[in-house]
Amino acid sequence: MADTRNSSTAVSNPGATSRSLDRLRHEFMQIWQVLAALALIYLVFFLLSPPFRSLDTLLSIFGQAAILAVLACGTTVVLISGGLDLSVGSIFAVVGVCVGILLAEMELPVWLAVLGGLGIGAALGALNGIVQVATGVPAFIVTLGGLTAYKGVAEILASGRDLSRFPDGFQALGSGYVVPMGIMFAAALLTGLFLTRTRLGIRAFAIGGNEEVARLAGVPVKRSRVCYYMLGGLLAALAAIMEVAKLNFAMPARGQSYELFAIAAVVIGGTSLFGGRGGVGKTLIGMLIMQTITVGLSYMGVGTSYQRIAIGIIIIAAVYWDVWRRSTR
Amino acid sequence: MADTRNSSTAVSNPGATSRSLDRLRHEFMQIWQVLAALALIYLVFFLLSPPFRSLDTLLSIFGQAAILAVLACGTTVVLISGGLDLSVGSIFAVVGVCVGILLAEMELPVWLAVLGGLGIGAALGALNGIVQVATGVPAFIVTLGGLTAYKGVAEILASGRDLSRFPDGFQALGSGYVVPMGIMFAAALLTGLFLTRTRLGIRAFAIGGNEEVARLAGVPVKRSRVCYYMLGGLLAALAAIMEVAKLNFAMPARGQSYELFAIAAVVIGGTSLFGGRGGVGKTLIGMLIMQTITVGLSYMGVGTSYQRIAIGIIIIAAVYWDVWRRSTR
Amino acid sequence: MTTHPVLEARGISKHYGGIVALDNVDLTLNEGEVLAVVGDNGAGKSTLIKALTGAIPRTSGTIRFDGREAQIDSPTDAKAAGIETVYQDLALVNEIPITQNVFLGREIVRDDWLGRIFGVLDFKRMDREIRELFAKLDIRITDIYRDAQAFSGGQRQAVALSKTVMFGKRVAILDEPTAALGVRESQMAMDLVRSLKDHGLSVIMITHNMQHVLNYCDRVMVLRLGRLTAVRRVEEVDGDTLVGLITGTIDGDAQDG
Amino acid sequence: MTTHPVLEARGISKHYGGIVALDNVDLTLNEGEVLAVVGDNGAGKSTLIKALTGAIPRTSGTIRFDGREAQIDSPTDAKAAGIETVYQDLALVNEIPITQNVFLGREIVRDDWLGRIFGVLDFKRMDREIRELFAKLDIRITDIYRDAQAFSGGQRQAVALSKTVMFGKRVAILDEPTAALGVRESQMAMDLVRSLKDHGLSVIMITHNMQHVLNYCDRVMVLRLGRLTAVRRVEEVDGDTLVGLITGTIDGDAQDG
Amino acid sequence: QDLRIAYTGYSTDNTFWIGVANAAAAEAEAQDVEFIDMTASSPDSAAQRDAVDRAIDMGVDGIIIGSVDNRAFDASLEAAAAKGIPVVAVDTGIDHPHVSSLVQTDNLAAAGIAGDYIVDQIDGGKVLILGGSAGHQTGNARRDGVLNAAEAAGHEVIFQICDWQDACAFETTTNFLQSDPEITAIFSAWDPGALAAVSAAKALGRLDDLVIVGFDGNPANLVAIAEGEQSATIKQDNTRMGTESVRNLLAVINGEEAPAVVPIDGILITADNVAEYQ
Ligand SMILES: Nc1ncnc2c1ncn2[C@@H]1O[C@H](COP(=O)(O)OP(=O)(O)OP(=O)(O)O)[C@@H](O)[C@H]1O
Ligand SMILES: Nc1ncnc2c1ncn2[C@@H]1O[C@H](COP(=O)(O)OP(=O)(O)OP(=O)(O)O)[C@@H](O)[C@H]1O
Ligand SMILES: [Mg+2]
Ligand SMILES: [Mg+2]
Repeated sequence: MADTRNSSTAVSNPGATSRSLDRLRHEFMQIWQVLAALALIYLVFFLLSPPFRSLDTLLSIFGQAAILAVLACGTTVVLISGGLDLSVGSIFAVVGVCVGILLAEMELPVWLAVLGGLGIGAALGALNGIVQVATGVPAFIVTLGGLTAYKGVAEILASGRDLSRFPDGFQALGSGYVVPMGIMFAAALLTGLFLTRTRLGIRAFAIGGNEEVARLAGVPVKRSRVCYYMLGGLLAALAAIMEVAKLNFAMPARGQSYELFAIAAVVIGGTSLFGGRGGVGKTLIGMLIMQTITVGLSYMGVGTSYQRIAIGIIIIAAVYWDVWRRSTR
Repeated sequence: MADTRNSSTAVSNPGATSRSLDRLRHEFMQIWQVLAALALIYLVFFLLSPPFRSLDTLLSIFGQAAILAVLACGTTVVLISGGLDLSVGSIFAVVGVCVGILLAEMELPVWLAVLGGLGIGAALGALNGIVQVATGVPAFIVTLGGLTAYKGVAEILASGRDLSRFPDGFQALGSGYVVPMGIMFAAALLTGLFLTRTRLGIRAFAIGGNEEVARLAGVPVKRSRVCYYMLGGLLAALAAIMEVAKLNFAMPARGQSYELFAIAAVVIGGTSLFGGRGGVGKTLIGMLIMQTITVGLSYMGVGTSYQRIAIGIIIIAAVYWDVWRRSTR
Repeated sequence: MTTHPVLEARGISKHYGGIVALDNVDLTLNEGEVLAVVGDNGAGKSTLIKALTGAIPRTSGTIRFDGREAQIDSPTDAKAAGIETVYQDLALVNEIPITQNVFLGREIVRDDWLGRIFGVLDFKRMDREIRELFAKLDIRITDIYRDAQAFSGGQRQAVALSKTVMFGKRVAILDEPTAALGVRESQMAMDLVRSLKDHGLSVIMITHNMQHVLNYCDRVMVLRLGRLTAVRRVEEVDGDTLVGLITGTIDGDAQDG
Repeated sequence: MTTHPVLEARGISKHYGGIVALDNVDLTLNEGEVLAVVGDNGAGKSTLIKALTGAIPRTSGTIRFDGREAQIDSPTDAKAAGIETVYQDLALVNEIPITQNVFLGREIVRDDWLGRIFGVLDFKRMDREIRELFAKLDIRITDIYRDAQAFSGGQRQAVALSKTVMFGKRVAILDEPTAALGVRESQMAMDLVRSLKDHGLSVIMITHNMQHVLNYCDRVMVLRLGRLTAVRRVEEVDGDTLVGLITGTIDGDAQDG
Repeated sequence: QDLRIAYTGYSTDNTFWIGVANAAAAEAEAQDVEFIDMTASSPDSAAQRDAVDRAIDMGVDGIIIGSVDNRAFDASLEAAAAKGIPVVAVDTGIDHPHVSSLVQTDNLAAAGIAGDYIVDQIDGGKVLILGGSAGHQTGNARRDGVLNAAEAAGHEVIFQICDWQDACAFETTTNFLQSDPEITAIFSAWDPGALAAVSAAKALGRLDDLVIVGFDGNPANLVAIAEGEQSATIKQDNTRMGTESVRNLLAVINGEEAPAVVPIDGILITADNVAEYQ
């Protein structure tokens, strides 16, 4: 859905309509192989496991992927812009606890609590970006510090509090398949449009490709970078809100290692770890691949430990496939 | 103790003796500032907290830093060579469980179990390296896969086993301050000599600096890289053995996030995340800084959540200091 | 050609810590001229133009534009003043299409609420303008949606130079536009430089190629170890003199102020 | 100067997927000569020497060295045969000292058990050899323990070229040794190239500078779009002819086999 | 008298153990001794071992250990003995002569109560156990308590490692409820996991035909039990654990007699008796 790379078969007839069509076609070309892999994996489990064949299962794959997929949309933007945010798992934890406090303790209306949570996530994300651009410390370090520090903040905030039993209106955000799926698709669509159709969005590719060139071309690199991290924090917050709504209670121990799963989904989808290339459509598919495998294996009674081994191998294999594909054409 | 960068005040008189002296002096110049930071931090706690003033405390800082410091020595080598190993925490877990099995279940003699553990660690590290050089998949992805998959392996191996109560001779490897400190210094010294005095070692800097130049110069880059990962795995295994000996039981949930702490120590010490520069002496000091802060804060009754926040900030501040220092001279 | 100065820089210095990369350099660019900047590696040529265009902060020095004091502290300031620069090795982002490279930093947003509030882009208009530009400059690139890295060195340089025509209202600054280009590509690039003049631009060009200085430029300034050592009209010098000035075997006591 | 060939390559091709970067190129390097390779950007010059030295796998082609079939499949094979190469932009590692750069890939280990078993290095000997080498070649670098990036482009190129004297027993291959060098540094570098001959080496040199071809080389081969289009003795050509051959306005039907 | 005692519990991210620590701190304050809480934020036996060593170095007057894993302390306890620092244990016993008193909660026995309750409530079907981290002592004991009871009664048991992660509990519950209609009971080794299982079952509309049992007796779970969503939980009296352990330690420090073992039995809380504990 969102990818600005164009394949090498170039258009010869200029003009706007053909451009849009062409663009769409190229985007689809980029995506179809990952999509085919997803379909293949789904088919394998479909054949192997009878209970897997229900519509409910299919829906629940989407539903379960939704939270991490929303988080991973933010990760996609940050990675495209050449950044890295290891702290989104901890932002997730802080926002979860904060929303819990806003709802259960301060008894704010749902919409206000949600807005508050999103604001906190965006602020923490922006803080990561601000520290980076202000100090010049690499993203890995800043967000490793954030990973540690924000976790401490979540624990302190949650300590001694019982944060559960939220209003029904809030729970709806995470319940069932429909709403989480809806949020997931909406988040991916908006992020995709942001990345491909807006000024700030397409600049992410330029900054991720070559920050210095972008700066010299007059792009406000620092300010833009802060925005991408802010968007990453915002989407992490949205994911946290969905999870708190789904579980109906908040705890500081949430979100651990989510940043790694999100990065895994992003790269399985084919976005570059090194910036300048990628799109959220692919990320969505990457997350669905991981989720299909997890759900499929547990339907077949494969234990968590074996699932871990499978996921580890899939991550490497997916990227290898991408590397191999690029090298042979 | 181990750093091949030379300061910019160059020698004018050639000759071997002066070179060695010069080299030592430059290495010390590189290290003294980090050392000063360590001393300062120690002094602050020394003044603030009376119980902190004992020799036992000082020794226990070393003793507690030892395990992670040994692990971080391996991380230093891998980072200098331009690699990254996110999976050392999981290697740590696998080795811990395996050594437990070798000792408690197979009842092998201690030396054989230790050798077995080291061998398994080296093999898993080498596997990370081999997969990378054979597939061309980036280190982040390969070792993220390893992180997940090895964790599963550790769980499967440990499942249903009670791995505890090891022979006294084995426990000695992790008990008290003397032996762990000894192992730490020995590991750092040997790693330092490896990096500064051997062919394979100094090539790590070249490969980390510019892999393609090194390859074209005739350095067997792939083979060397596998060796560095192997060394990283070996030192992770040594650390795991020390921890199993200290705790006197083995379980698969050990070692989680240790890779991040090790990376933090390495960069606090001043080794570059991007390869080509660094040394184990600095890493040792980096680890001691982290440990002094942890111990000092808990002596002052600061809870772990607040410690996390402090450590997070210290990580960023340390690297910022390094960035700032470089930019102003 | 008039001698009315477009850009005047006075006393430009740049220190990196203890290193003096640029020491009190004056520069005058006259309306409609092509000014060459030559000098050894590390003489400070790139540093000079970066300091001029606000790409790096100056340690000292003032800049006058069109006779008035100008505050040029960032690439954006320079662009706003009508100064367009092609930096050495930093002209294009490999990973993004030619279209986006040309408009990078100056994307055109739609002329409606979507554009004003969300910065939604007007791709149609940008594509049209690029095609017109390429047609005008006789640059034969049709597949403008391909990533920049798919193009040859010559094509890339042509695209970079075309930006100066599109956006440089007054001044184009070029840092080694022909370095690493082959004979034919160099030719193409220098022809483009010449045509910049026809489009009403004054040009500053850094080069190591004395032939290009002699054939395409009006005046030449020589930097040595961060200082300005000589300024000459091209008619007054030959290649050997220039090389002498550059290497320091000939003393050149001209100041450009 | 004899005409006994040191290095003969026949039918060298290199395909990248569908792209034919090099198409059936022959090359003959005679003992003691300096052979120039010229051509447009992307003509395949760098690809040719990389294929020759085993830096990239050849799609097809054979290589004879000293009249015998040679198996050169990696940079190490080439070095073992006495062929030393300075690749374009890939000569030195910035992060490590000059000493280690010179001996990179061929570090000298101590002549005792420490050296044999653990690969412990003989720094003393390496330092001494470098100082002797620099003295012999009149390279004025005393602070050989500084990182490579602390040196100027000219100094770096001199260090890279010195490696060919130290290790190149028979053949030195240089890819654009003066690109991005200033006038004086170019001069220094080309003097070094000339002195390679005095040290008994045969040289292949890629360049875009026709002056250097005419002044320093014995023969010149012209590549165009991955094919060999002409081989000439330098006495037989002038600059304009070469440019014509490179751009294709002059047909050159010579094959070098 | 100016006494300082150190306490290291299971973790600070666990509601149950926060209760133990708070009760212990309150008792210490009441007795006018300084209370140093050295608990690590997440269950980590190496960090806990370090904390104990640190307390010994600090020369505190006594140490309370609520161990993450009781096998980790042999060497530390030797050191404590040598320095004459008394040590008492809470929750899990530590097999060492220097540990003079234990306020014990037997996880295996308590989980056995949960197992018996589950067996009692269902007539057939499978039991899904959501476990902690692999190889974790506490988690394993709780698993085994239920597992033994259920298997003895002829039920098939499915065990899944969840690393104490609530989201994992939710997902695992969802997946197993959908793929295996025979599941009739779910036991989570930690109460938040049970809440997650409740949410998951509710989402699938399966809450009514499931027996969901947790462990700890967290306030949120008590509400869930009162509302009939969660079937039961096992509460161990954490307030008493904290108070008694401090009392025992002070007794030992003062050279008085302290009981070797204070057993604190697991209490089964169901809808019937939940009101007493809220
Ligand atoms: N970021 C920097 N930090 C320190 N010194 C610098 C930096 N950038 C440039 N220099 C120094 O400033 C001096 C001038 O460099 P500059 O790039 O302007 O030279 P140049 O004339 O453009 O050379 P070339 O012909 O190689 O492009 C050099 O000595 C260089 O080492
Ligand atoms: N790794 C690669 N993959 C695909 N194509 C390549 C690769 N390397 C080179 N090429 C192509 O091979 C052709 C020859 O490139 P080469 O670098 O040999 O040119 P060159 O003559 O050295 O040019 P220059 O003068 O710019 O150095 C070019 O068309 C280039 O795009
Ligand atoms: Mg320059
Ligand atoms: Mg080339």
